Amino acid sequence: MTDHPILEVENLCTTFSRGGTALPAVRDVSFALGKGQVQGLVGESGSGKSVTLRSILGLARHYGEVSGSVRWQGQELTTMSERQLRKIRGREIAMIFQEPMTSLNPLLTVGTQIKETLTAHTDLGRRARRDRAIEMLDHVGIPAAATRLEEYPHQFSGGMRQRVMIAIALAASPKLLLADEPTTALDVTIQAQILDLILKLADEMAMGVVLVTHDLGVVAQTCDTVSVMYAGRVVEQGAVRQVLRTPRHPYTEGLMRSVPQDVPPRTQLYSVPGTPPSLFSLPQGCAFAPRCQAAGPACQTARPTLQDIAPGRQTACFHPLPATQEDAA
Amino acid sequence: QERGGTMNFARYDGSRLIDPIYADRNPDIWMVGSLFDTLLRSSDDGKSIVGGLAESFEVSEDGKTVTLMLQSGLKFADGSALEADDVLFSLDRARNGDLGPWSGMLGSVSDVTADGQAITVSLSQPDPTILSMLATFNTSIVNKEVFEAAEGATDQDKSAAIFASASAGVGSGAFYMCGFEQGAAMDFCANEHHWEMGADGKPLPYLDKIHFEIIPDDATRILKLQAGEVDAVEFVPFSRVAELDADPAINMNLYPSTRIIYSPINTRETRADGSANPLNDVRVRQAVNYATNKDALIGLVLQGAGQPMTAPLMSSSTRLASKLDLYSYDMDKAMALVKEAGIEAGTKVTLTTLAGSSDDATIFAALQQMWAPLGIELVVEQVDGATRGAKNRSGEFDIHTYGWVDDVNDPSQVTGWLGYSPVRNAVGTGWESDKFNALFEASGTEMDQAARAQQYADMQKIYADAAPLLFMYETPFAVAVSTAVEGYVQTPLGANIFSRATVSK
Amino acid sequence: MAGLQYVLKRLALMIPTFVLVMIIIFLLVRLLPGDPAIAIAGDKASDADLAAIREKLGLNDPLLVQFWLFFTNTLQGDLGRSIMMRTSVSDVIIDRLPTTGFLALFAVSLSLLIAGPLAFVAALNRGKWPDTVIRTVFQVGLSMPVFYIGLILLTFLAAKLRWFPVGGSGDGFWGQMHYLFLPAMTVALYTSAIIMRNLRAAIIEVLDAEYVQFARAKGLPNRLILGRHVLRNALISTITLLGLSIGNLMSGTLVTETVFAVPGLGRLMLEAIFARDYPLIQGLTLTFAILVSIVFLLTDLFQSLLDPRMRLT
Amino acid sequence: MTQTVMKIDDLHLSFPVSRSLLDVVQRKPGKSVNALNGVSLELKHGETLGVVGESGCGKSTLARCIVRLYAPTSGRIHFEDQDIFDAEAKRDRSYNRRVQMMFQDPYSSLNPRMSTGDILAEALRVHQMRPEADIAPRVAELLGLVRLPQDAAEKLPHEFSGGQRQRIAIARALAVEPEVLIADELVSALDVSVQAQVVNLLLELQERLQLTILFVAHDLRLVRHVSNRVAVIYLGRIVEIGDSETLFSAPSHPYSQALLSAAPSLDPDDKGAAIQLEGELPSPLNVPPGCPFHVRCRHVTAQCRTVVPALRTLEGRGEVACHHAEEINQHA
Amino acid sequence: MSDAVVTSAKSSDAPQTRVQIALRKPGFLIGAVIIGFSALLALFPSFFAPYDPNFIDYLAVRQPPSWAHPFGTDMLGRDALSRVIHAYTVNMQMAILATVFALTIGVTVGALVGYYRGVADMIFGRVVDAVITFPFLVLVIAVVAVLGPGLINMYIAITLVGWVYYARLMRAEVIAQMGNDYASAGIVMGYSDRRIIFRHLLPNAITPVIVYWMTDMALAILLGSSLGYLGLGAQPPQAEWGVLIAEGRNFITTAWWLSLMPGIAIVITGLGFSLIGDGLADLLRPRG
Ligand SMILES: Nc1ncnc2c1ncn2[C@@H]1O[C@H](COP(=O)(O)OP(=O)(O)OP(=O)(O)O)[C@@H](O)[C@H]1O
Ligand SMILES: Nc1ncnc2c1ncn2[C@@H]1O[C@H](COP(=O)(O)OP(=O)(O)OP(=O)(O)O)[C@@H](O)[C@H]1O
Ligand SMILES: [Mg+2]
Ligand SMILES: [Mg+2]
Ligand code: NI
Repeated sequence: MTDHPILEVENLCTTFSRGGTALPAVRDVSFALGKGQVQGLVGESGSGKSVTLRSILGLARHYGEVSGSVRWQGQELTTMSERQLRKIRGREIAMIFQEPMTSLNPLLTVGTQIKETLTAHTDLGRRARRDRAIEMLDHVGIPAAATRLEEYPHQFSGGMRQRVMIAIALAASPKLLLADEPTTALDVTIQAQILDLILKLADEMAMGVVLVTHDLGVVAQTCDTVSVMYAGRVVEQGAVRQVLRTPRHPYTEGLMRSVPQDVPPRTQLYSVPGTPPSLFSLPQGCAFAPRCQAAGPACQTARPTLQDIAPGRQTACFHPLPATQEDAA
Repeated sequence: QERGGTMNFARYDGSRLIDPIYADRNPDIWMVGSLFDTLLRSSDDGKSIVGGLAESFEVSEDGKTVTLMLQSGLKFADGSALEADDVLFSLDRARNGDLGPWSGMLGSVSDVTADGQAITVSLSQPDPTILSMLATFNTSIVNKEVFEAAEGATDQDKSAAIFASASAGVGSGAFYMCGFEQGAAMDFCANEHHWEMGADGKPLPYLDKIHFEIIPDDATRILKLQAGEVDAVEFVPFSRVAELDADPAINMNLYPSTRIIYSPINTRETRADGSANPLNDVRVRQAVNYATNKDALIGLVLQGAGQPMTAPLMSSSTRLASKLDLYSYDMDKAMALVKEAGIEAGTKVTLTTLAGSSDDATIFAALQQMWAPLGIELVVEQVDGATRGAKNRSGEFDIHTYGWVDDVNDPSQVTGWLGYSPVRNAVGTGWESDKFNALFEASGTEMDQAARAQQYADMQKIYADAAPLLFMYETPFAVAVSTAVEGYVQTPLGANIFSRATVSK
Repeated sequence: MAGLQYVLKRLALMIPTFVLVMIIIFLLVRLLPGDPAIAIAGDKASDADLAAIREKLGLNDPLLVQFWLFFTNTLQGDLGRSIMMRTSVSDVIIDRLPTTGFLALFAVSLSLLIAGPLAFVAALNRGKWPDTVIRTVFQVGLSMPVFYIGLILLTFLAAKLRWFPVGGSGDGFWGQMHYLFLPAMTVALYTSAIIMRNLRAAIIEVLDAEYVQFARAKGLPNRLILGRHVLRNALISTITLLGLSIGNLMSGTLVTETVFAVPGLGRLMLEAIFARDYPLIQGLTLTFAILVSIVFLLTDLFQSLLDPRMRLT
Repeated sequence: MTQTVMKIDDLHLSFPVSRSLLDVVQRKPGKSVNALNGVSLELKHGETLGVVGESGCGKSTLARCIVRLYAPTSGRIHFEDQDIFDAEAKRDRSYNRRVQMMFQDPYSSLNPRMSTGDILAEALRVHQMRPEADIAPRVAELLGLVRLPQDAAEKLPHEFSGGQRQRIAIARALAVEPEVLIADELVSALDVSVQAQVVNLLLELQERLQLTILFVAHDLRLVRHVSNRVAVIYLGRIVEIGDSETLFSAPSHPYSQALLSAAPSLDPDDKGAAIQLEGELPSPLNVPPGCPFHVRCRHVTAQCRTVVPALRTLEGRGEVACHHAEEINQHA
Repeated sequence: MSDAVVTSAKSSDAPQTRVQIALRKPGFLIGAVIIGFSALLALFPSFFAPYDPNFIDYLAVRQPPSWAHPFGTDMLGRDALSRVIHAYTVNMQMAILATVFALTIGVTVGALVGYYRGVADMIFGRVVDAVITFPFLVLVIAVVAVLGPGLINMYIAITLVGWVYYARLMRAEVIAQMGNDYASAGIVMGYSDRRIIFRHLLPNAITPVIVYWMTDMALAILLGSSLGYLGLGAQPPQAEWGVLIAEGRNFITTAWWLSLMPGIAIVITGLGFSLIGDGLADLLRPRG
């Protein structure tokens, strides 16, 4: 990579407390992202993907403990005051939430919700804000944008709401987009439209994107790099092609194999044995050890850290799977 | 005498219709005298009859004619003349059986005629009460012209219309009504044309205006006086009398009254539900009367501001009242009587009380404890006024609390009410004595004062022995006024007299 | 027009409710022990007098006939004559309505003024001491009998400190404000406790809502987040509650008006019940029912104004 | 795989949108959501029929009709030649025993206040599947069948993960020894690896117990993996139905084609093949006339706008409801 | 078999029982202590009360608090403390008897109506409207007046009116619960309606009703007190807080202890019920 990264996340930890016990939702997550780069974040439900995004933007501190460092173009976000953060949120870093149905205020028109971002972050006049809002809706493919500005979220379908959120997120031309499963609620045909849109915009505006999903297909089709999370930790990260083709962490491999692809129909599928651990009682060693066939005694007691195993490729495992030719290349 | 000013008066209940013949509730009756005049009046001590609108009066030898002479130059509050015509109209109205509830009190009147200022009332039979009747609110004189000109088809409608209009004209009393808000407030303004003169030689009243406010809650009413928002408060609970008496800014007045508090006892053989009635036995009734420590009751309920009943049928301030030793507390006698009557321990007797009345609650609690040694287990039944009235009529009670204030300055009204069985079964007790009834009927035409007094003495003796009531106590009217107020009185009959009242500023 | 249609629909639904209200109160009133004739003529009246009065009032007719008369007359706007007031029921009610209306509105406004800001403080400090203090204080307000609160306020603020008049209703807007402050406060102490509870819960819920997080993520100023996003949404459920508690508020005025000597409908209702004034009880009940229904309608309309999802199309 | 167990015939179902009283008085026609617009299907003994389609196309509605949770507006469902909506058949609870359904949401489909053991025992008791004494062993057996540890019987649903809950739901369905299983997005809420576990279990049980399964899902890969035959639904209509392998390797209906091509490939280099669809899914409140897909179809002609295409057999393929199926597939 | 080892989810986070969790909340604990102690006072008033609450001493009326009479004596010379304690029996009884039948009826009707909807629901809707458009107190007063004053009749009156509020709440909650698939699952399993309503829906829907019940108990005491003030509730000489306050209110300046002490008792008990209610809301919520 030649560019200097715009976002550097280092040892990000977020802990919630529930009923007196600490809940380590995110542990030591580190990654960096360059201009116009699309970084994927995968992992099963509850592995801490959404919390990672919210911690980056300083939203998680309202209900949890955040530590570590998030540097946005050199500025440290974790220690920044709420007031200063407000200048960055929406203007430089925008976020799309996972749930399109509940993330828009049901009482305000779509227009108002787009325009309030513009009011907060630009010095556009009244008319200009309206024009910009129409332009954004057009951009995300909502027909008859001018009239739809006056409508309320409940008059939009799920897919359209998701697009409205994208319009809001992109309204102030941010340099980084945090997209939390922007397509899970949608159908495949609509999903394709939206991913296309995000990619196009990332390209045009040289915008960095962190894309959370648990659909490996989506990662394969959209991301440049990917991090795989398990129980709040990144277990493997690197370029998409390498990670998906030759996973080095047993969990990544298990995920890839679970997908019913290239297996004879109606035969037994591979599945990672066991169930994900509860965050309340993580095993002492590697969190994946109880489910791992390759686990040795070391895995039960010590926790592997994320190690460089190849240029731009890291994994957290004492017994990584063997590399193949292609990977080394 | 200082003239002018407004007196603010807090009442416990409001007037609904102040008309001589339709006034039937005390808050109405007691205000009639301020707006209307009668031909005659009770003297200040209440013992004799003096002139009112009529400057002189005379009863014929045979007792069947009353001749009265109207004062000259009388005017109604609107300035129009008060003439014999108005008197005839008013008296005819008062004795019209189709109209008000009081017409029966003038049952003996057969005709009323006028000759100039002279009014002749002819009677079908001698009536010892007739002069008192002509001094009673229901024979007040109303303005015929104004009345007939009022809107409405019936007499009642006209009366209501006049009342609602709140204007001068219909009466000749010291005040006329100049403002009315149903159930909330009422204003009386001075009648400049009033005939009675004050100490300064000018017409009464001294006040310009009285403003009445209705505040049903006792505590609030008193707070209003303490806060200086009103000048006078009626119906002060006796439990507060001592406290207000101690307040230097307040004069606590206890006006003598004809009010008695008693409890009718159901004397019927069986109760309404068919079971045997222990109170049917006169000994039991006497026993409970003996077992009731009236002084203690007076101490608890009235904080001492009252006295035990001494005349069985009336308050001691009523004319012809006897002064008896009416069942003073004597537990031994009471025990002996119940024993004799064979009352078993645990006999249940119900006391019906007025819901929400703390006096009644106190009476009940006290009686329960007092009667327990007799083997009587007193239980309570709380009802509201309307239900209590219905129960009294139907006889569905054992004992219930009741009270009385005379409307007429004569013992016949209360005696008829309490003892004469053709009138409502002797306050609903079902008690009936032929001897008593005969005496009462005879006294109705007895013109000889001494003979009549004897009849009353006899009736009271009979009644006291039969004890159809739990005889309790007499209470004064408790009115607290600010020290600025002088000259206000409440008569033993309850009437509020404002004509000589003043408020210093 | 959708709005009009909605109103019409609500009005249509109110018809069976009113008929039911009329049946209930008609029967209830007639089941009351005690005879209105005695209430009119007094304990001293003779039995013959009572019979005549009953006949005149039509109390001897079969119930069905009486009900039909009541029903048809009511439809024609004739509520009959009050037995104890001797005037038309509608006149009496119209006379008293403004006072009670003012008291109710005043009480509601006070409740909102008290509960609103405090609910915000409590919700934003959830679980911390301001929250605990506020909730406990309101809980005390919720558990005090109305007549007792009233009396304490009267004794200390009115009689002792003389800040407010002890009783009555005052004239003109400011006069009413002055006179009715304590009674309104008494009612408001209770209602505001209920509103506070609900609003606090609603705000807490809304603060956790995704769209509020999203508003934060948009970098909006705090004031805009709390005002535009949080408050409006939290108000929706609170408004329903406010509408529902209007019935309770009316109950509150019953006792409050008696304690504070306010000549309003609540006190009149108590008097009417005790005087067995059938037409007046019926008229007042209908008035209450209409008032409450209007409030329901208004809260619904207001809600649909606030909440586009409720607007029928 | 020849005997037809269930036959669905021209099933229509519309949910009335709640009408105001005024509308009723004015006799305005009520609006309705047309969730099913003439679905005909046959379920063969022992097969797995996959049902795919976009969200809101009526998949769940169809499933719920089959288990009599919804009554259709018109059309019939025959189970072993018995119309299940017959008044008489409705009283017969054995249908509810023989045809079981499992729901999408693992969190709400189990009563949160009943332990797993109670849930299973209740099913056994109500249908008197076993004498009272044998109920406990049978519960244990069922838990084993779906590979839950024995101590699971005492636990409440919230103590289980999503995948385990779905297995409890499967166990509950199996408790009453049904013949047909309706799986409405049984695994959609689960993660891929857990998905695989549950699907494996289902496949295995089907083999063992000779179950007939209707498998509703929107994950095309998964449907392809488990189904013998697949039906593609669009706006409450079946637009294509046929053998799973054939349909997935060569979809015939333009909508099926778009659907399959939109599924992102796992191979990062396999980009850009997706057929882009124009426009939004029309609302079931007002289904367009003619072919429901015509507003988004690239091959639309005048005929498509007016005439509803019938489902017809295409040579070498399954059945397709498209006027232009032949031409489209020639070029393909 | 690749998925042979399936362990149940680790549940080491839930060794605590619900009660333990609830007791950790200070609010609930305080509430439980208050109500527990109140119940003791209610059950054994004579054990705690120093005097006979109804014994009248003409000679010792309205005495200020002293060691002999910690709350003073009332206007009949009765010991105020003993009366406040004996009132616990009536007032706690009020809290329960005035609400428990309304609760039972309301829950049953609400559950049935919520489950079946249809015509019954329409009629129910009108009844609810009619009842809530009445001021609650008016209706209760009217019913008490019809039946005659007294505690039993007061309970009947409050029940006649109060069940509607429970039913409304229950109906809404049952309808909400019907949105959960476990209700549909019951139908699909071929269970009888009765089983689905009472075994499945009811236990899940009842939590808010129970919480409301707790506040309603506090309200019942208040309502009973208001009725006592109007003379429609407890009958003398039975001590009851509302009556005690009403009796004492005339002496608020001269013998303040007469109304203050029962006032404090009402507030504390009301507080206790609400605190328990808040705690129960957490306690009864199904987890996960
Ligand atoms: N506000 C919160 N308070 C307490 N715990 C939380 C909170 N938000 C999330 N968690 C917990 O943190 C963990 C990680 O949650 P997160 O939402 O990041 O998962 P995710 O990877 O986004 O999953 P999904 O794919 O389901 O969206 C979960 O166990 C979740 O229960
Ligand atoms: N009970 C109902 N009342 C009204 N409309 C309903 C009801 N159930 C479903 N619908 C509507 O019917 C249509 C079909 O719904 P259905 O749930 O069958 O879709 P689906 O294909 O299962 O979608 P998904 O993939 O999201 O589960 C939708 O428009 C839905 O809104
Ligand atoms: Mg997430
Ligand atoms: Mg579905
Ligand atoms: Ni670099």
